[in-house]
Amino acid sequence: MDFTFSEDQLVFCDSVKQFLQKEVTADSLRTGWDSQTGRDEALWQQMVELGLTAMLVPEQFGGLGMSELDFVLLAQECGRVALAEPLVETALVATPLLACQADRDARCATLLEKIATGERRVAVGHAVNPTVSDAHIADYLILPSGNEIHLLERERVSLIPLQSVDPSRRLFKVEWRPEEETLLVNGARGVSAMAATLNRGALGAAAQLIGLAEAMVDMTVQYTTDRFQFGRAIGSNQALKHHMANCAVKTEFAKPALYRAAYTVSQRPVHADFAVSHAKVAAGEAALLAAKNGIQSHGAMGYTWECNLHIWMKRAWALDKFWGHSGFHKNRLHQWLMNPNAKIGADKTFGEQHKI
Amino acid sequence: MDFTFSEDQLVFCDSVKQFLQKEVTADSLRTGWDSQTGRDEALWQQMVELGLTAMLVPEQFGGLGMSELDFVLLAQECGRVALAEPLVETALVATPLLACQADRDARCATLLEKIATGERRVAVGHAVNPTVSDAHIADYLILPSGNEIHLLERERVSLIPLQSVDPSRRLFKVEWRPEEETLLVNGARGVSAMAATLNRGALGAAAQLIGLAEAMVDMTVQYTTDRFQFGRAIGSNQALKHHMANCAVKTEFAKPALYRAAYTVSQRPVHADFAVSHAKVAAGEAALLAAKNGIQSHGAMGYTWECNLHIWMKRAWALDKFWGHSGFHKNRLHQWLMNPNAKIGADKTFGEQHKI
Amino acid sequence: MDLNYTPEQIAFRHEVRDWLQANVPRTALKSFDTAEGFEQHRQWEQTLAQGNWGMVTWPKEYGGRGCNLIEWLIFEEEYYRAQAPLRVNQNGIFLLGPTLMEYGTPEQKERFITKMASGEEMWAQGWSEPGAGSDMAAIRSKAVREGDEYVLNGQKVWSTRAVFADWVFCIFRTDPTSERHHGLSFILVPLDAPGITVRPIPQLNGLPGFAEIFFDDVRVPVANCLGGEGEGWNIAMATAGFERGLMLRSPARFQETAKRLVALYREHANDIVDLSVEDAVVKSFMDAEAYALSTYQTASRLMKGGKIGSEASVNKISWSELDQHMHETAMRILANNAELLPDANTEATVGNWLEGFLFAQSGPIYAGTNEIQRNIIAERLLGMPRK
Amino acid sequence: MDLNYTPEQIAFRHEVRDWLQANVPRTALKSFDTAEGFEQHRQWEQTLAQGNWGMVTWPKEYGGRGCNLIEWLIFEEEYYRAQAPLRVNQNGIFLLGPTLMEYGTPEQKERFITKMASGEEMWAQGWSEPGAGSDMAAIRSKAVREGDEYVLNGQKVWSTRAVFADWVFCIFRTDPTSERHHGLSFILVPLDAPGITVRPIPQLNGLPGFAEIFFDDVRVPVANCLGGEGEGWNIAMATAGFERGLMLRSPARFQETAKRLVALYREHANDIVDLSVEDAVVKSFMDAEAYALSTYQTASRLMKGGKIGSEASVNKISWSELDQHMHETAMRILANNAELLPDANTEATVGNWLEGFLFAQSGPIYAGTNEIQRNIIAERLLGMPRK
Repeated sequence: MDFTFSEDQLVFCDSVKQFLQKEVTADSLRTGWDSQTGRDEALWQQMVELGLTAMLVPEQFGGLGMSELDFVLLAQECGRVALAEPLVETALVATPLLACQADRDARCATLLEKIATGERRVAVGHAVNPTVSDAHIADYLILPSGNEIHLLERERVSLIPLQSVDPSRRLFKVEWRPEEETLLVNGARGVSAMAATLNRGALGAAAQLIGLAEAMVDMTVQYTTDRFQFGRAIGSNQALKHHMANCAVKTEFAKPALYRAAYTVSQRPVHADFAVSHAKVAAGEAALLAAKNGIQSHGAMGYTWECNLHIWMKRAWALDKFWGHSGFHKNRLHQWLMNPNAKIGADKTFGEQHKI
Repeated sequence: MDFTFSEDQLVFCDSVKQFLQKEVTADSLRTGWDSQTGRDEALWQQMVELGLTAMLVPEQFGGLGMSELDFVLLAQECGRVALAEPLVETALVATPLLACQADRDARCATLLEKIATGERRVAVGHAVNPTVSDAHIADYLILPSGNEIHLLERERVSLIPLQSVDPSRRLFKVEWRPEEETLLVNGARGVSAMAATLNRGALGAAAQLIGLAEAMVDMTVQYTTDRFQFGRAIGSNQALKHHMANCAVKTEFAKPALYRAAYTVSQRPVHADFAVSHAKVAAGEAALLAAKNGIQSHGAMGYTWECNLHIWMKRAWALDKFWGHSGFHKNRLHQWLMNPNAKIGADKTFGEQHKI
Repeated sequence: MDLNYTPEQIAFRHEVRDWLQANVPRTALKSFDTAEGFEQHRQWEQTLAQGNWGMVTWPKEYGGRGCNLIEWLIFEEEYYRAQAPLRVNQNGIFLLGPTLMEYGTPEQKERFITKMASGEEMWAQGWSEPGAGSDMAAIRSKAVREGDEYVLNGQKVWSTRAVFADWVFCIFRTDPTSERHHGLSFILVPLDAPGITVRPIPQLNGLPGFAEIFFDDVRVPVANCLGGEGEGWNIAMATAGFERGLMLRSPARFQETAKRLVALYREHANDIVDLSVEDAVVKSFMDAEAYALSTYQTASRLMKGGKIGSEASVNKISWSELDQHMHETAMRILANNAELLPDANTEATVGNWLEGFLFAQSGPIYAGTNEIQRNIIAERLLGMPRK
Repeated sequence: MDLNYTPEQIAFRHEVRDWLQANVPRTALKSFDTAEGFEQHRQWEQTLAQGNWGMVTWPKEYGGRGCNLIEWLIFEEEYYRAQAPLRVNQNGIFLLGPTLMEYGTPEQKERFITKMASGEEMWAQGWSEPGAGSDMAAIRSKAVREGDEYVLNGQKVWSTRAVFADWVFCIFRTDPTSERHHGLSFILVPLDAPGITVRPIPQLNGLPGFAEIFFDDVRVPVANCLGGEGEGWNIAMATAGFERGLMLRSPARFQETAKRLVALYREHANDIVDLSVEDAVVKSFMDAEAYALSTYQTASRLMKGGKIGSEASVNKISWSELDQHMHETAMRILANNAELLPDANTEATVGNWLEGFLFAQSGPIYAGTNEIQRNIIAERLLGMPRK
């Protein structure tokens, strides 16, 4: 029993953090809003060179063969900088799905290799999401249809853009037809792949939500320290201190839930529903509270387009609802708690009993 | 349209308030805890002399022929002093039920006359309450059985005392058998009398809860003003100010809901469900918050038996659940809102549409 | 207490309803934070004025109907029920108008109230300055008297409607040696005066709901000073009193939102898995009702000669947190469609809920943050120690 | 990261479970705030000590087992799972014990730790004074040195367990000229010493969970001073660190409450009309899990050489508000039976929920109010400005 990350994991996360903090700024995000794709090709290539797209690609396909647990801290850092590029969706959500089918389907093997080298990008649809994000820059789309999962070149689908409140997000309704040649997996395997994809999607969103929450708290603490009113820093008011302390409490207790979810997804994926739903709900609450208390503590400034806070707030509002909103995940927890066979209690925190 | 109390109502309330503040103190309440009945015969007689038990007795039976609206402010004052005597149950809950049947049933007429003069007391049972309060000092009990309401001398029932967290409350499980000669009303009239009784019970509890809430805020403001720590009054801390301000907001918005409920019960009783449930929920929330923020602001002192705060807290905890707990009343509101014929909207605040 | 409307009140309600039914534009106007929408709303103000419905509580001489507060509430109920356009000139008609009537000279009343009422002149509000948001007394913008004119220099910020409005009312420091709330004056300034630069400030939704205004040797006649030189603080407090008071946050607005929320909830009732949404909807409805009831109570009291006290702060907290709560609840019901903009290319459009959600974020902040309102309640209503 | 227990840890869990199964009293003990219950609990402490289960993290020489923190967590999980009695000597074993081991002289360790461990001597805590609750540095009780003795005068309040305990640890001002946190000393006092008066303070449930202690020329040997004269503040801070830290608020306690709450909810599922209760139950369970996970994380970190930081304040807020929330939820489920005392003459007894609800009221207050904890988080963890 050891609930800590390894030195290697922490050091790697730190280097990625430094990279992201340097390359992804509020200014660079704003630049993206006005560009055609909203995405930065050069930045993507830098991430590829750091090995980020290869992390969860199995070694036999030229990847690093790492796990969701290895990636979760990085996903948190993606949230911290409000990264617009679909790194989490590609590396954490799509890649393991392809890897699962790679020994049965040559298309997956090829695609995995090219994801690792940055030559191909994949977008993922799922029944819980009404839209597919970043479909416009994907070479391939993974799309569900009943119990089937299909893999299609982007040319085979038609994309209807939808505008999100978050100008960094690029969302699409996808019109397409399943065909025999596009089928990737079906039946029970399809169902289970879809369930695992949902869990990874929710895990990735939860990790980003915590990064977003921490970033909003940091920028609010900074603002309220610098801003003077009635002759003193507004952050010296107890009401604002308590707003921020409440955010910190939420975030601090969402993090271990997130890390348990990442561990469970990587080690016992079929028992991960409970842990993932817990993490997604807790992370969403932490991020929504940080947004609410953040704008409140900023005062009128927080309500403006020029203050950077809204970039993070809007991402938080969106990701809280993506890959299963709070109600969806609380309902999964509730179903499980109502099951008379659910093993709960002080001695049951770790183990295989967390199956919904 | 005039949403104010009359000068007469306010003046009478004020005189009763002064009487209660003088006669009912934390010390007198504590004395009651150790007495056999927990009730003060002399105090009851004083209230009788002030006409309080006669208020809702029709004039033809020697009463003042007043309405629930006339009584609601007094019920609030009973809460403010945490009165232990069953004045609200007698005057507001039992009396109108008897008055309704008085032209058909001579027992009621006699009883009403003796309630007005203080010679008889009545306790009321209802399906929403698991116990009957103050049955031990009642001469008669009004008890429900299916669609029937019965009126019994106390000698005909057997009382099993139950202890409440609030040492002022005297609760009893009643064992009894309905008989033909004890029947007061049945059928549709019984159902409607029972429904009206529930609304009056909830109204009386709501009024007391608001009085309790205001009293707890007052004593907490006083305590935090007098108590110094780190060289200044603890009430100068913004966190404690906001605790109290939150209580004030809740109470201020529960009051108009209470008064609307009292008006509706007295003027359009068959349409009062919605208004009463709103008042009960809002008053309960105000009182629970005042208890929670009150003890928190008192610190360790608030947790002691010798600090008077707990007298009010415990009454609030009990009355919040009596005559229909919050969930019960919210459910009534919900049922009504889900009714596609429910008339809601800005122009519907007043009127006969509030029928559940 | 009598919670029945009089026959006259009922007749008045029908008159309002009929007029609105005949006159409210069939298609929603564009946002008044766009140039096109602003002119549409100005047009609507003129339509209202032509029917004498611009400001029903005003005296007849200013185009009003001399309505009492209950009638005003009835008017507002019908107005929101009819989904009539928002009031673009609210700074004028709700804030400055009543202030002018109380403190203006006869000339000022004639010059300003009529054009405000007719919809000809739109007003912006200019109180805050950089470094003086909640702390309104920290004002540094100066007005120096030269003959019959003031020469204005300085900067205002968070000026609502200033991007498209015609006039702005501001506070300037007329006594350069003064401090805090002394030596201030309340001055009316045409926004097309030479030396004025207006820099739009886009808000969360990208539209410029407010602006910065820079004053560079702007000259206005001393006759534009309202309430006497050096009286600025008192006049501003009176105006802010109106702002926080009854008029601006009509309960009808929140009741109609609650009604739409109930409808949204009923519509989605079968696919809502998060059962606590029920509680949030019931709470929304109760709180909107309570706010309406409280307003009727206050209106009744005022009509009997009472005064507005610290209800203002209680109200501010109540409506702003109610509005936020209702929109958060709507977002939860709309779930993963909630993030989509209303003009999105889809049938799953979320109507105006997202726009309302963004706007609701400002409620607990503007017109005195809710933290400050809670301080006021604790100190003034409850009497807790200041320090 | 490895979230599997080792075979040794699993074996340890079984050993604990077996011993508890064989030894936990079959009928619940009376409250340790009664004389009879106190002695029952003392007995239980002696039973624990005889099995070497009194304090598993202590070194073997003091009757412990030298367990690491993960093993401690496993022990606690089994302890609460077995519904074993509360620890009446918690002031001793969780607070004073570790402090003695770190700061005590060899003689002090020998004299005090063994009898504490054996259940022979029960400890009360005596820090607060009237006028010095949250502000612990405002202490006025004095210890004047006369030869080999201190003469103690003054008054302590909120002394938990002091009514029935044998000893109390206190802070006294040994330097009469000192102010605030200077010149204080940490002194151990037998509660049967001449000159001591203990006045019980009944709490919400009517039982004397704490007391006032009056010192009137009480004499104790200077050898009873822990950590050196004038070092009282540092020692007290170290002890308070333990208090707010891991040991006292075992996550297992809250997980078992959450489990009972889920059972209560399932049992009443058919008669619950307030659907937001579902949300409250799910939240309770999640929060109890999160607290456990967070503790495992901290324990893992400490075992790799980390230090406890401001987690202490975050934890304090978390467990106390969780406990309050769980009991409020139980009260809502029990509805109008919630007010009935557990010994009430009825089958509709509410078990221990009401008692737990009353106790939960103290959580956000004691060991530093949650307001103070939030200040600490804001200032120390987040770095917000103090003034």
